[in-house]
Amino acid sequence: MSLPEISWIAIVPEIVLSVGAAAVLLVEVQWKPAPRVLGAIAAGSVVAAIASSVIQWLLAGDAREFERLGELIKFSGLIVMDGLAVFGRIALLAVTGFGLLAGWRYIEGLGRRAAEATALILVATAGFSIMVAANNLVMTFLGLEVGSISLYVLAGMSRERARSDEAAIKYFLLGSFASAIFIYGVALIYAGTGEFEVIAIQSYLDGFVLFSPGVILIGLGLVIVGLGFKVSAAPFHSWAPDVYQGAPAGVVGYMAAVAKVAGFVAIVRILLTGAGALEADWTPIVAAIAALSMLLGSVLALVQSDVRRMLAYSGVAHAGFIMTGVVGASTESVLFYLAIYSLQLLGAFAVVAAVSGADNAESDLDAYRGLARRSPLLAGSFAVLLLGMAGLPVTSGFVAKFGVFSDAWSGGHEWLVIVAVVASVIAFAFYLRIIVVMYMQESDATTVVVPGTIRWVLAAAVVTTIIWGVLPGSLLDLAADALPL
Amino acid sequence: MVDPGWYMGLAAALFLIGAFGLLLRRNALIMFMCIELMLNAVNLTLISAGRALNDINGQVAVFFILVVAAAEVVVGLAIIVSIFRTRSTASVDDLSEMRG
Amino acid sequence: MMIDFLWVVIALPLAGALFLHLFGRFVGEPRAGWLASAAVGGSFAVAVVAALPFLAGSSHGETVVLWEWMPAIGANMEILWDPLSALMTLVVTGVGTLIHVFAIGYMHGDERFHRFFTYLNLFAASMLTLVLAGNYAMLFLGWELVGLCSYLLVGFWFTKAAPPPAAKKAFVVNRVGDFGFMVGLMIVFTTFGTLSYSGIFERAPQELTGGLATAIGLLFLVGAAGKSAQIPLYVWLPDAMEGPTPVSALIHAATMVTAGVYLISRSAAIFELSTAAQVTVATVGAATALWAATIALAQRDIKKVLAYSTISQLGYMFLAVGTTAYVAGIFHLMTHAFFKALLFLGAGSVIHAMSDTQDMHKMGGLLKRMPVTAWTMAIATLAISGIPPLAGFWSKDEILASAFARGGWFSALWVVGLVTALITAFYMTRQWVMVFLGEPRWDDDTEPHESPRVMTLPLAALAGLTVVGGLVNTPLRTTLEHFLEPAFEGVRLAHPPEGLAMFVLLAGLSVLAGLAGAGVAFLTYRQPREGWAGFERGFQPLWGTWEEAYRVDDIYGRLVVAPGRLMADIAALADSKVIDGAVNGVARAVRRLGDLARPVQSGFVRNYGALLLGGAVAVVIWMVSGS
Amino acid sequence: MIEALLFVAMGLVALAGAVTVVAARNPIYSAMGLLATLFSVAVIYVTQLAHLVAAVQVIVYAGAVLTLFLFVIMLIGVDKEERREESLPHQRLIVGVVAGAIVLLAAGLTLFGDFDWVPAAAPATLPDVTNGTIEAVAVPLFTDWVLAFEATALLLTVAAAGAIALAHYRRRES
Amino acid sequence: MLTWLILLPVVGACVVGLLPRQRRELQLPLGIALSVLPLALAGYVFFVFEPVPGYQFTEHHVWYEPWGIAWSLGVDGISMPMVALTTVLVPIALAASTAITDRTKEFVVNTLLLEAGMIGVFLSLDLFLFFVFFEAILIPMYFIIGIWGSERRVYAALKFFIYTAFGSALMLAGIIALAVTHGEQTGAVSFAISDLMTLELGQSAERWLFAAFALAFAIKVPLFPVHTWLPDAHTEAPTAGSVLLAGVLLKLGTYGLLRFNLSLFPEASVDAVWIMAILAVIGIVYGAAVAIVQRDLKRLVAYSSVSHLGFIVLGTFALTSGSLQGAVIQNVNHGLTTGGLFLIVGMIYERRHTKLIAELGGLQKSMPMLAGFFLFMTFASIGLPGLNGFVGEFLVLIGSFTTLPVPTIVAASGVILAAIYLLWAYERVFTGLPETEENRLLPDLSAREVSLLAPLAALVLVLGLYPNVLLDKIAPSTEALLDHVVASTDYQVPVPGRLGDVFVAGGDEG
Repeated sequence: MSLPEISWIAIVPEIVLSVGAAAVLLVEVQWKPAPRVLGAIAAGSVVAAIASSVIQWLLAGDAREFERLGELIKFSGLIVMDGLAVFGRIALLAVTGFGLLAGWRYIEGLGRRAAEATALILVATAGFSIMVAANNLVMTFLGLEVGSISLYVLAGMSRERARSDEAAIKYFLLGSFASAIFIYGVALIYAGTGEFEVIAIQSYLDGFVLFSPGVILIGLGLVIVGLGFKVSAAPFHSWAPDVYQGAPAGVVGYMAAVAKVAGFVAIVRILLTGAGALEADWTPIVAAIAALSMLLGSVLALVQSDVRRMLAYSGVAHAGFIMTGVVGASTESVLFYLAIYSLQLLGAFAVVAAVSGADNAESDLDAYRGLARRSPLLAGSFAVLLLGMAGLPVTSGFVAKFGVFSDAWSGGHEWLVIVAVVASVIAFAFYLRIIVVMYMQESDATTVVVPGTIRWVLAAAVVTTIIWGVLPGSLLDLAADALPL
Repeated sequence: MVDPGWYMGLAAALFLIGAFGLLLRRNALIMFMCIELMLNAVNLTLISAGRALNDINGQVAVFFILVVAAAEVVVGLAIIVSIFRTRSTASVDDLSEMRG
Repeated sequence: MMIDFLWVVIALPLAGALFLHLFGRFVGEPRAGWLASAAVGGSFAVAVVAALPFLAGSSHGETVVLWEWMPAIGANMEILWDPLSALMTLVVTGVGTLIHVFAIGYMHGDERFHRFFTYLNLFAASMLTLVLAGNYAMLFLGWELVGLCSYLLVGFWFTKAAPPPAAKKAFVVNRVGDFGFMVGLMIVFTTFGTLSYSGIFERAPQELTGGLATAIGLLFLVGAAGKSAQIPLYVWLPDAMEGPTPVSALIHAATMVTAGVYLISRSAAIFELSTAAQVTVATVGAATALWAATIALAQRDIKKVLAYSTISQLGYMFLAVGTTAYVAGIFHLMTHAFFKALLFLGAGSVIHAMSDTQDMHKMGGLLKRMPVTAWTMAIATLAISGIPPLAGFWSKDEILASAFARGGWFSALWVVGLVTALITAFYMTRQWVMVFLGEPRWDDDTEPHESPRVMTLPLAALAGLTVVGGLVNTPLRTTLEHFLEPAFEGVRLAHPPEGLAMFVLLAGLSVLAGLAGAGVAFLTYRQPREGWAGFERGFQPLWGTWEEAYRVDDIYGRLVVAPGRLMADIAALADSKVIDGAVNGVARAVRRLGDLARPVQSGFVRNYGALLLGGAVAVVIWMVSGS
Repeated sequence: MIEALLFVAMGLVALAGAVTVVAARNPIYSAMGLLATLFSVAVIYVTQLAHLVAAVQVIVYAGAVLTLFLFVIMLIGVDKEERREESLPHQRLIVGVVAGAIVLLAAGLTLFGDFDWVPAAAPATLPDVTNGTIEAVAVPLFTDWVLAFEATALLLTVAAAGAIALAHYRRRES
Repeated sequence: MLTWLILLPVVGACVVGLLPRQRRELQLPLGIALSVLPLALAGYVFFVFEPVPGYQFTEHHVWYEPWGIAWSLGVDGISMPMVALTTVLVPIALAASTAITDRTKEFVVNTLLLEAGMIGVFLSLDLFLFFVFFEAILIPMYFIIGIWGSERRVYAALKFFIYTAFGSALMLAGIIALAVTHGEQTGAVSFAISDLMTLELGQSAERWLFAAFALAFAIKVPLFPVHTWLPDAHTEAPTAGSVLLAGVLLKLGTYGLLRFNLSLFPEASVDAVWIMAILAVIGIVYGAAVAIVQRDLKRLVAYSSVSHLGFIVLGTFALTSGSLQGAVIQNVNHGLTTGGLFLIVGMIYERRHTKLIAELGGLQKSMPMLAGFFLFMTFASIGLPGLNGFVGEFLVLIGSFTTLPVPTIVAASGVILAAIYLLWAYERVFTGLPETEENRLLPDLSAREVSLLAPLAALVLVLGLYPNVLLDKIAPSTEALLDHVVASTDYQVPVPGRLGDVFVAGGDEG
């Protein structure tokens, strides 16, 4: 009987996060400390996880350089430590760090339940972190579920808001449904190929000639649906607006961003690597989903009067844009887009959290009236982030859009690019609407109190939005190196 | 022996019944049960495929799905209970305040 | 040699204008006027000196480039100094100086006195640019600038109701002419690749086809008709009388309006190639002469009479240049400048005296009150009536004789000219008699008085010119023709018929016409009011039509302005409703789409589930249908 | 032959149970239907030689999960019978259309599609390795799949922490 | 050097942005002072600029190698006048903004950023970089209109943004297509204009790309029938916004047509000559016709822009040396005159708080100096020779006639209409006696205002009388552009003296 293959370095970040989560829970039980202590523990574990991930990045780079790619397959093929995984992981950890900062006022406000919230966030990140690294589809499913279930709970944790319940149950029911569809797809792929591992599926598909791929195609389709749900691509997006609106403002940004990052990394891995041979089969579907997402998201965002719903629909549109990159079969542009978009999304929701205030009030557009006069910096940051999401030049959003567009174009999907540019123009309208409300309307409401933690998030989001808009090379190089095995 | 296709066909039927149940029932509890049905169908598919493929991994995967199902049930029921406490309803149709 | 300094001719009044524009307010009332007069007078002096070589016959004209302007189309700032431009320069500066001086008296007390002289000086500079230009682009520069000055000066009294629209009308109608002129220039450029006179005229005989020459000629005629108030574009000139009278004298009688004649004369080399163009020009001229003369017959406003008379006289000049009797045309241009300026200034003097009344029915018997004005105007009236030996006789007669000599269709035009001469004599005499003779009809509070010397002296000077001006070109001594000949090198000039007998015959006829007209008018209007009023009634309804100037303004209003306005309104409506409506419609449609899609997000989780499953099934179907 | 009989019998029971879950008015009946399905599927597992999984199915699902369901059903009231008429606009229509599409898809695949559930190359005879004994399952579970096994720890942590978090708040409130 | 030209305004914006909020009185003066720096630098560039074809002062820094994008700058005879115009107008626009007392700092910052963007557009030699600037300037302009505009500012700002963004979005697709094609043909993706000019595009691809670019620029110009954003934007924008909008932003469209459509898609350009010419001519006549009946003075001037810009497009596509030179210089001319007109309308608005012609009247009595400047700019706009408007218009008309006789004749009628709408407006606003008390007591221009208008007026005069200061530098570049078009197509520039051929050819085409 062979001993299990253990590769500690491959799972250090997850271990650190899990230990952090456990520590938070235990410390809380034992000492009931001030929330600050819990925050410190969480922050420490995130930082440590990032540090270890950086080491993983270097190792992955080395392995690629010296062509020892086989070494990156860990735990008998359950997970891999390739550039894609580590890039995704670092993005997730960054999102987590900023997400904790952005939501800290909310978490503190939970009182004794702060520990659970913090622990859930850490564990959710660990789960998604497994998901991005998973090579085995069952592993993907496990990571997905760990993360998703945590998010269901986070969505329902709000103290004051009845809508939180609604968000939680909707998210939970639809999420479970989508998970079931996803795992059924995995099962069908297994039935068709006899493999759970992406790499193995890839070599199977590359090699087969005899067997009709019907069951594999159905399986793949269901997997796309399941993951499409997680990244809120149309027509699997319907949970997103309600959940974004109902869930506590403090953690919505985190919830939205991690799910997108992990979901897209999984999509990239499964579609581009595993099912690369079936590209001709899945490309039209993904392209259709992308087009539908962009148009539907943009058009629906246009008619919203709640900022969170608007951001949710804009998220649908962004899912479409990223899908466009997937159609273009480019990890580089997808990852770049993911990285900058998740930061912008976090920043935007940090603003929402700040405006909603500690009492987690509604996020109606009216609440933003005259914000530029009341809190110029907050409004300015929001404006930059919105323009970034809109994809205007000098922001990273433009570079990201440009990347996915040109990849899709060179992939021969010209029509999709045309749809995308039209959709992005429609999208301008609603981003600008928020700016209109903030800058061009007046209100006698009072200044918004912006907690220091949110300031940090905003600073980071704004600075990266502009830096990577002007000098995208640094991040693009990293994204270009983040190749799947 | 019975062709694995039959087993999988049965699984597919169960999956679809579960899926349609989810769409047709408004009681959150029953909707959960439908999800359990769907997961069971997945398990059946895996077992049958594993047998047909002469591969033990199918059975191993089932274990994990069982665990996921259990965890989902725990959290899901917690959510239902907490909603029921405040609203005295288990009908998801009543939870439709957010729309558009 | 001299030509290198010729820019001074333009620069002097320009500098005057600039100086007065900036510092006029500090210069004060009379001084500003003297300064301006001195500037134009200086130009005159320079021009005289510079023109001496032509008299001596030692020069045929030369060109000097001042600086490059639009080299791509061969348009530079260049001065052409030849006898034609020299003569024009002398007329402009000479008459201009006198009018400047007159204006010092006339504009006395106006609060924008210095501004008036700014504009006058600017006008002088512009007009000189026009006549000194060495290419069509620069001519066009002057052409438009005089239009600008006309606009500024007609609208000088901007607080009154009438002048601003009149100014605008003048400019816009001129623009219509300019449009034709510009198209003509486009053809010229396309044909020759340059707009420079020297390049064009030398090559025209070889490179220009008859058809193109006709096209260019007719288009130039459109431009000239605008500037020189010929049919059908003359309507602005009567309105332009809203400007101060010195302006009418300078711009709308002596100089600017003759620019069209100058243009055609300058382009003689092109017209030379197209008989059709010549005939058209001559016909337009003759028709305008008669048409305007009839209108002038019945006018009551002293300046309106002169305005229509100017149009009519310009018609003569067109007739002349159309007949290719360029020298005669230019000659008449010059003499007309003298006597018409004199008439206008005289009218100004009268208006001044009558406290701004212009209605001749309210005048009468002014001879005693203002003798200088009266007698000088009498000279001018006789001159325009073609009574020898005054200037008008010589020039008009040369035109008519040339037309007669050309024969054919031109003979018919000669008849028209002759009839016009009769009418001209009639209405001019009518005017003089109505104003200066008969019983006083003025309002009680008016105290007519002779104008100050600063006004009467220019009158006298002009009267002198009117008397002797014609002698520069008589059948006996064709000094002017010799002088101008170098400017029309290569052009076949039309001449009056040879021989003294023919001259006597033709001159006799026209003098007879003039005397007849003048005599009838004198006898009619010497009577008291009832007498001539009855005479006028006798011609009803014709007289009424004339008095209303054939209601041409009305017709234009209905045929051109109203439809144009309607089109603009329709365009504006279409712009906001159709074109912009489509834009906003698209925006609304997108929003509408959003509203339509909203119900899909119904809020019911089971609907979402159905959407999810439906999407999944669609994906699966699509997936397998591909394989 | 026995396998075929068992498949038919248990398959029918499973389907009946599933339909009961969906169709029953009373949640208790639904739970019982689910129980029937779980049991019959467990039997099918046995015929597929997945003994351990079958046992776990009965113990975990039928034992623990269903009990939990029943517990909650009791907690929120058994007597609440659900009205059966559809309250949502278009829901049944959509479901009908989707179902129709699935039927068409299935029919199309069976009749015209070049479709098979498993690779035709699959071996016909079954060696012991798929014999789902405890050992046969446990060896891969604790070697190749060890990380997944560990990951389930996270899942359980989430479940526990989540349940506490949700319940905790209600306690404070009441 | 050129990098600094772009960076100086950005630095200026940062400096102003960092001013403490309390030092309100410093913000605008400092902004003006800082905006003079780029002017000085541009002046240096202008005087050192050699009148030869090709780009000068070029700079090239790789931006992101794998994408083939570069920070690539240069200036030639076509862009140099535009840069100069921009740097001239910005200080004036800023100095004209003393009426802006609310959020002055933000205003100055936005204006300076706008300047950087505009200069960037003109200097970019890399399509990607160009697009970045082209699109980026929408943002500050959007804020300028939306925050400091008048009543319907939000509508106007949104319309401006979305409309122009729509056009440029399709152009983005076109840019990507070009770069990808370059990658396919040479193996290396490149966005450099010089590289892309050598591409072998198929006929249909070239036409599509031409259309994508042309649409973007046509909206910007704006060409009939995609012009309707302009009256709204112009009317609602604050004075400085209108000045820069009319003065520079519209020129991005005409500049783009010259720089990109002609040089990248010469074949398609030659094929599209008639379409573009007809649209331009419709714009000329139609814009003028609509302008005649406008009730709002600013709107009237806005529509006059539609009309005037038509001349530039006509000149661009007439493809003769005269018309191209005319198009380029007319860019500058229109910027100066219309900028001046907007300044003056703004000054009226500041005093009288209305732009409606009906509420004004007799203003020459109370404000003779203002009236004088208005009339001056009006005549420059009408195309009075001796002033700058004429030079461009005349060059365009004379030059265009050779190749496009009929459209040019129709276009020439625009000079009549221009006289009608502008002089009629002048008549209604300035002449007569002021009827209301408000109109009677308006103060005339202050020394500050005169100092804003005087430089413009001086430039108008200088360019009118001695346009060679610009034409000298423009001509080599337009000639090179024309040579490029001739070399890459079977188009021949007509030789003078062959008018008969032109008419025949024109007749066939039309």
